[in-house]
Amino acid sequence: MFKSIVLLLPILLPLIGGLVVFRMRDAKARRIAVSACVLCTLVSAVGVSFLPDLSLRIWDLGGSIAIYLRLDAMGRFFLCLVSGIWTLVAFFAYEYMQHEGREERFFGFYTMTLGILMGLGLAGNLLTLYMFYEMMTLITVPLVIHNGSREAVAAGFKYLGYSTFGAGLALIGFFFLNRYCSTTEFSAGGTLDFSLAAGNENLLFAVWLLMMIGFGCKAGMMPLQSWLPTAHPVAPAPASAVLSGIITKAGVLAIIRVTFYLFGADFLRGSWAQTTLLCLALATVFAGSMLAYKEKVFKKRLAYSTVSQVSYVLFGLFLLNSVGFTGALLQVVFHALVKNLLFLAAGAVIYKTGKTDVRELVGIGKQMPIVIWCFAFGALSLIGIPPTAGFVSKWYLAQGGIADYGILGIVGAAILLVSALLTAGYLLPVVTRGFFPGRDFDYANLEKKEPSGYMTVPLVILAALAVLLGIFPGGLIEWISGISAVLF
Amino acid sequence: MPVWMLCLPVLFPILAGAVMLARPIEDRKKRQIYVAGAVIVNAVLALTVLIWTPDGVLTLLRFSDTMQIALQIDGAGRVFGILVSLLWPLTTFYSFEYMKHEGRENKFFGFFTMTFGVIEGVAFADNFLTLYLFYELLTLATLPLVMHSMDGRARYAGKKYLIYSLSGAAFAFIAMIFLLTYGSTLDFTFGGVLDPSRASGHETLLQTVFVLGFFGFGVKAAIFPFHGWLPDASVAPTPVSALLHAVAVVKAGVFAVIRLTYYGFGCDFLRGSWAQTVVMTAAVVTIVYGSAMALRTPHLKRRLAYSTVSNLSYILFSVTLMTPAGLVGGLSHMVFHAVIKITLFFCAGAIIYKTHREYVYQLDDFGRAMPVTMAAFTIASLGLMGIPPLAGFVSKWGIATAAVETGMPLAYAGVAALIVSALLTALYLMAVVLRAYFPAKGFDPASVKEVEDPNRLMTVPLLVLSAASVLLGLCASPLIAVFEQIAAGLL
Amino acid sequence: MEHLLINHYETAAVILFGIGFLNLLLQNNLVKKVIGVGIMDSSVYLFLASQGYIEGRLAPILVGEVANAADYINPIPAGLVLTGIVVSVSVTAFSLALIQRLYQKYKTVNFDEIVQLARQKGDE
Amino acid sequence: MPFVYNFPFFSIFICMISGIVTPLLKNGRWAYRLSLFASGAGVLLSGVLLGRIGPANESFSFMMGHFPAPWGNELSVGPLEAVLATAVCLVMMMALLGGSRDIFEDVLPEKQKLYFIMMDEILAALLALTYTNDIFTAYVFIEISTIAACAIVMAKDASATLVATMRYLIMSLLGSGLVLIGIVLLYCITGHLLFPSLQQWVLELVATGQYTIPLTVVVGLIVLGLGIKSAMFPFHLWLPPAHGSATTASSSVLSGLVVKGYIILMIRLFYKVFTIEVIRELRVTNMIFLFGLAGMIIGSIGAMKEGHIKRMLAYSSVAQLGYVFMGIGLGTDIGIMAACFQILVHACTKPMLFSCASALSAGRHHNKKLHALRGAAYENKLAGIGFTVGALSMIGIPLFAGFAAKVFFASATMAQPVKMWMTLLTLALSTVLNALYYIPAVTVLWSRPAEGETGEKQPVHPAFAVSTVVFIAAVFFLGICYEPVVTLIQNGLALL
Repeated sequence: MFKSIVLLLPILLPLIGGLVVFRMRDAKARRIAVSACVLCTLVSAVGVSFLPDLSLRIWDLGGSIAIYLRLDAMGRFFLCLVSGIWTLVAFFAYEYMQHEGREERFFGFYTMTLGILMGLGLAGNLLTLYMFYEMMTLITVPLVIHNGSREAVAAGFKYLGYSTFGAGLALIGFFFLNRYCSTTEFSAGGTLDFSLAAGNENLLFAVWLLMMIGFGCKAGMMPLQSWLPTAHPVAPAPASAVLSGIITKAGVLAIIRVTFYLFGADFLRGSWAQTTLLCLALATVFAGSMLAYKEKVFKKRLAYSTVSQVSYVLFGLFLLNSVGFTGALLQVVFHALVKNLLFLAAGAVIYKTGKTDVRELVGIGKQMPIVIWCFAFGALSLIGIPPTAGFVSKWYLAQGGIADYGILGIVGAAILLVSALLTAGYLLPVVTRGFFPGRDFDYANLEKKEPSGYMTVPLVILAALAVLLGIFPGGLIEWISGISAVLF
Repeated sequence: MPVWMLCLPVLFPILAGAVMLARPIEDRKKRQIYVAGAVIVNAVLALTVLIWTPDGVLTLLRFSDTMQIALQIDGAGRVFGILVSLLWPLTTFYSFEYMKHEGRENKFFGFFTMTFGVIEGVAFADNFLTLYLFYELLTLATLPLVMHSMDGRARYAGKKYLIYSLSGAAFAFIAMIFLLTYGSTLDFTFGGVLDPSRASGHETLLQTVFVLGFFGFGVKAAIFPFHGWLPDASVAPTPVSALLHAVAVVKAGVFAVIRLTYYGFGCDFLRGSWAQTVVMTAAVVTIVYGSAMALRTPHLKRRLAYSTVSNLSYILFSVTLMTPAGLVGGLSHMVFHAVIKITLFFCAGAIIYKTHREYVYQLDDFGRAMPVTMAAFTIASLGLMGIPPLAGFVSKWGIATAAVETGMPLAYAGVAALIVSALLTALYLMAVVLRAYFPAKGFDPASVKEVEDPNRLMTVPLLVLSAASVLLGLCASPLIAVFEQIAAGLL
Repeated sequence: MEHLLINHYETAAVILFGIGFLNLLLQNNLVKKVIGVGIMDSSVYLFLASQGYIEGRLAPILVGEVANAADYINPIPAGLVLTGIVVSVSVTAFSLALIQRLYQKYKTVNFDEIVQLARQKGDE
Repeated sequence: MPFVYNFPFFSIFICMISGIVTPLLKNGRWAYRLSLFASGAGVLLSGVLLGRIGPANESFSFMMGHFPAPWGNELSVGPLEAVLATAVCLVMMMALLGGSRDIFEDVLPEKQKLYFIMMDEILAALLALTYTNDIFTAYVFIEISTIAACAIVMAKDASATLVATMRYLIMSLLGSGLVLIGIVLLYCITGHLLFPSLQQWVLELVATGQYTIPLTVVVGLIVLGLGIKSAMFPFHLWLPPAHGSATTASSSVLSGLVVKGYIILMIRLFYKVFTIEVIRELRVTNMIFLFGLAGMIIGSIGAMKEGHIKRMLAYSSVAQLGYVFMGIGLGTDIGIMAACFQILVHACTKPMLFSCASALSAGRHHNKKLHALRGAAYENKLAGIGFTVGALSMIGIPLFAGFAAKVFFASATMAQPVKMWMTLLTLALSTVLNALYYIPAVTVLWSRPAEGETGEKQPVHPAFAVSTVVFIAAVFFLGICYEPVVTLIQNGLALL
């Protein structure tokens, strides 16, 4: 028991650190503080995830509800992923945020958000999950409306509204689960009390559908996706990077928890709800890519791409088989890496050139080669061209689809393919025109605009990871199959 | 403890207030001492009576065998009584500071103190006649408070308040007469007083009457479509809006509805009837309507008033589930909402008192200007939105689980309504908070340069209350246990 | 028709009552109103008296020994008529006094005009 | 025959005599004292009588001059009559006390003696209407009270009062004319004037089915006549100007007592002559019921529109009388019991309201417009309190008399499904309406006046103080300890 206090460490560190950071006006000191916080969290998170399974009952709210932390395979996975990427982005932000102002506020919330995410990963029952989920919403709104412009505030409210509504739907499900589950503590394979559930299957399926749509809101799944293209572009680049790289994954985590740790895959498999959700996911995949393809504003395009890519994950999850699950988690990792990479690259471009429209980016590759090279790798990986990372995950997803679900699976695979093409269609032009501006581009007044190491290093690291994990996915796959083993 | 002690918390403040009206105290210091003394003494009295309850009924007046003015404390009454007795002193101190800029303090504190007694009377009432008596007196005693400023808007609001409350009371009166005729007694009896031999054959009639009575008492609980008076009444001085229109008066309405439903007609008689459907629908509608209107209202106090409308219907919805669990949910939200909403109103009051700003869009950067106030506001808002583990969540949890357990489709709809309203709540409260902490672009900080937190008399109650709203959430379980006993008819 | 002719007293009384009633209601001239009242009352007395009188009976005035009670007519209606007349006289007197006061004030006995004038003077 | 049985006759006789001897007195003051004495004696006698026959629950009929029926003229006395008589005398006395100051201001000195004669006659007439057992005597006293009532209205020699009196007079004459012809017809078809023998014959006629139409006509005429005289809707238009413009004591007596006298007579006729069953048969009650409901609403609405405080109170009387008629219209014992109770309640409340109202306006040189009375309550606290109590009682707040009445009305309707809803809803509505003009009036009275509108502080007039205190006590008594009164009324009705 006493040992399990350590679970609080990765949560409280950044929370307290964030509060401290609010008061730090001096840039240098702040950077040190933030780095300290984030790194410590990273260390503690990784450290924690080497511990055996632990659980910590923090507070009993009476009735059947309590605030309860638990460390399990899924949690470890999430902890490492989040804390790792968070650190990199933090470094990027140091430089980027200089031109946004009110930095102490940004970093304060940024750091605290990390703590909340840790808590999300460690949440041991639905109440705790819901609690951290709501907190995450509230605490990330400031990141969205950071620059305080009218549209930023509007976007912030849209984000708030959608997320709260999603959470609300999830809460409805919570009430029902509390009645039909033996317990709302997560346990692999589900806790549904079949004696109660018998006869109420359809009710429960409906509830599941609701919860999926609710949590799916954060993951940008239709029909609640439209906050994402509004909120991401207005936020500062680092914020939008983590928003679409990580926060969307928080939704995914919640979905996994509910689907595999409360309902249980076996109960849901083959239900009409599953079919509905698969269709929704696929629709989102396709629509997202289409919209991204038509979108001209750089960050908005990336946001749409997020909509599409995260729904790959959801598709994989809703397949409810281990292959799909593996593919989904791989996609989680890769998309987290790549999308951060892309957003940061976009951020770098905006930071240096102030160009936000894709059509203006002619010859950008000549000005900031490193950035655009990284961008190129990210793009390739996102499209899923072997040997980059994206390929592996998509491969699994397609397999999972075709394996169990005849027509639907094949259609799914097809759609994945199409959307991959579209992805190529909306990402590659940036690269190509960036490097090959064409004849009428005057090389005369071309000056290097390469950003400083604060920005480039994280980009490079991310790009490297994207590629390397594609080439050597073995370890990762093992880990994931370790997770999925207990679920199926 | 002798049973006659029961009448002290009721009569003492009424007398104290009356004395004050008859012999105004001009010196502010003396007045404050007098009022504080009276209120604290009475709070202590009330709490002693409520905790070491003397068993037995105290009959004050005996009209006839069936009709008496009698006091007794049972579980529900105890909850309400304690709630009021705790909140009243806080509000009193708050109003000492606040009323400085409203003037006519003798009148105000006179009626304010009287109302304390009347409310205790509502809580202690042993039968419907007594409840009705204090219910009417409540209207009369609070009317001057609503019309305090006596300008056009206040007069209008007062008149509206009067019309609504009295018509409500009139309907409640009808319900009472029917209970007198078809019931075995007027005394509150958990599970209802209807005499089956007399009632049989008149079910529809009695259910109609129940609906009448529900809406009659519901008027004070601001149930749609009889909620109109509450937002208008927010022209009253803030302590009034805070204590009376977020706690005392409106909760008295809710309390009366609980009495009517669980102690008058009885759930078993009503459960599953069309009457239940009607009242529950009304509650569900109100839940959503109130929040929606709150979102549309830029005037801070009116917004809070609408939010009260919505939240009161959480309670009513829970009550109309007519299950013990429902009663538990209702009671808990009654308590928690009281604490939270009074905090919010105090913040609004503090802002008005310091800056005379009444509209949400005037509050840019107040997070920095009035840190304590806005901190309290934020905590309370989170509580009201129902973020676990704060108080609001616990009660909402209770209500929703109760609703799910009934398995009625309408109850499910109610749950959905709760969620929608939670969303709207988040929007209309966060709108304030975000604006206060993240001023819009191009806002000049000079405009709030000399704005600052009010003095201790105001901030201390604020802090106490917001702390309470957190603690209540964390330590809810013993409270819930008590409510469960009440709902089981044990207390 | 038959009946009307047989009870011609009653018929007359009813007609008179109607006339009086209408006068009281419709006349604007206060004096005429009072006259209407008078007609109304006296019609009632006529009616009563006619009821009281029975063909071939003696007036109930006792001289010497009392004859068989059945030979006399019932004295009560006559008594009533007398009382009634007293009442109506007093009522008439009173009303006339009132009218006189009004006339002194407004120099007219037309009720509508009086009301108008009173309006102009305003209340109290 | 026990001596106490003479008391009803004595009480009437004393009033008469004092009326007759008043002209011999030196001045109005003495006349005032004499009338006080008369009414006081009335209270005493009827009180003793009540104490005797109330508990014993007996009733008797008293032969005037010991002539047996059908020649003699009788009084019939039971608990109900005793209660009413006591109340009447008490209220009369208090009204005189409460209004004394204004009487001596409003009425010309040389007319004051006459004024008090009229008061005595009214009291005599009311007592007679309460006690008499003979329908023609009833008529005579109706006329007496009519004349006297008109006289006390016009006693205050102002243009408004004269016009009002004329209206009042015309309506009353109309009414009494109808009553008279009704009585005469009744006599023609029955040949009797004493209630008991009338009842016997009426029942026989009904049983044999003869003269059904004439009987209906008779009932109709009498109800209509008495209705007109007691301001039953739609014949209420004469009341507000008359009661509103007369001097205080007159207004109190008129709306507190005189109108009630006719209603009491109506109730007694219903029971002792036509019997309530027959009345129900003839559907008359339904008409009265509807008129009553209408009156409750119309009266209140009229009062809401009134800016003149006394006329407002007069309109409210119309509404309150509506309650009474509604109760009678229910046509059940309990309904009529409620009506009688309401009569008492209103008789105790309205005079107080009138006297308090004029006491309040005294400080504002008798300007009775509401807006002129802002804060007047602070200049005469007792009057303010009295007015407030009266208002609350009229609205029907528990503990006050009005509430008890409301409860009785409401529970009286339970038996009849159709009338139940109409009654309950109208009750609810009229309660709200009452509140809507009384509460604002009270708030105006108690709200701090602006600079300049304050009047001079009023010394508390002892007579006024006494009457107000007694009235307040009565209101609370009827509101809280109403049970004995109600039992008396019920027994009385049973014995009629």
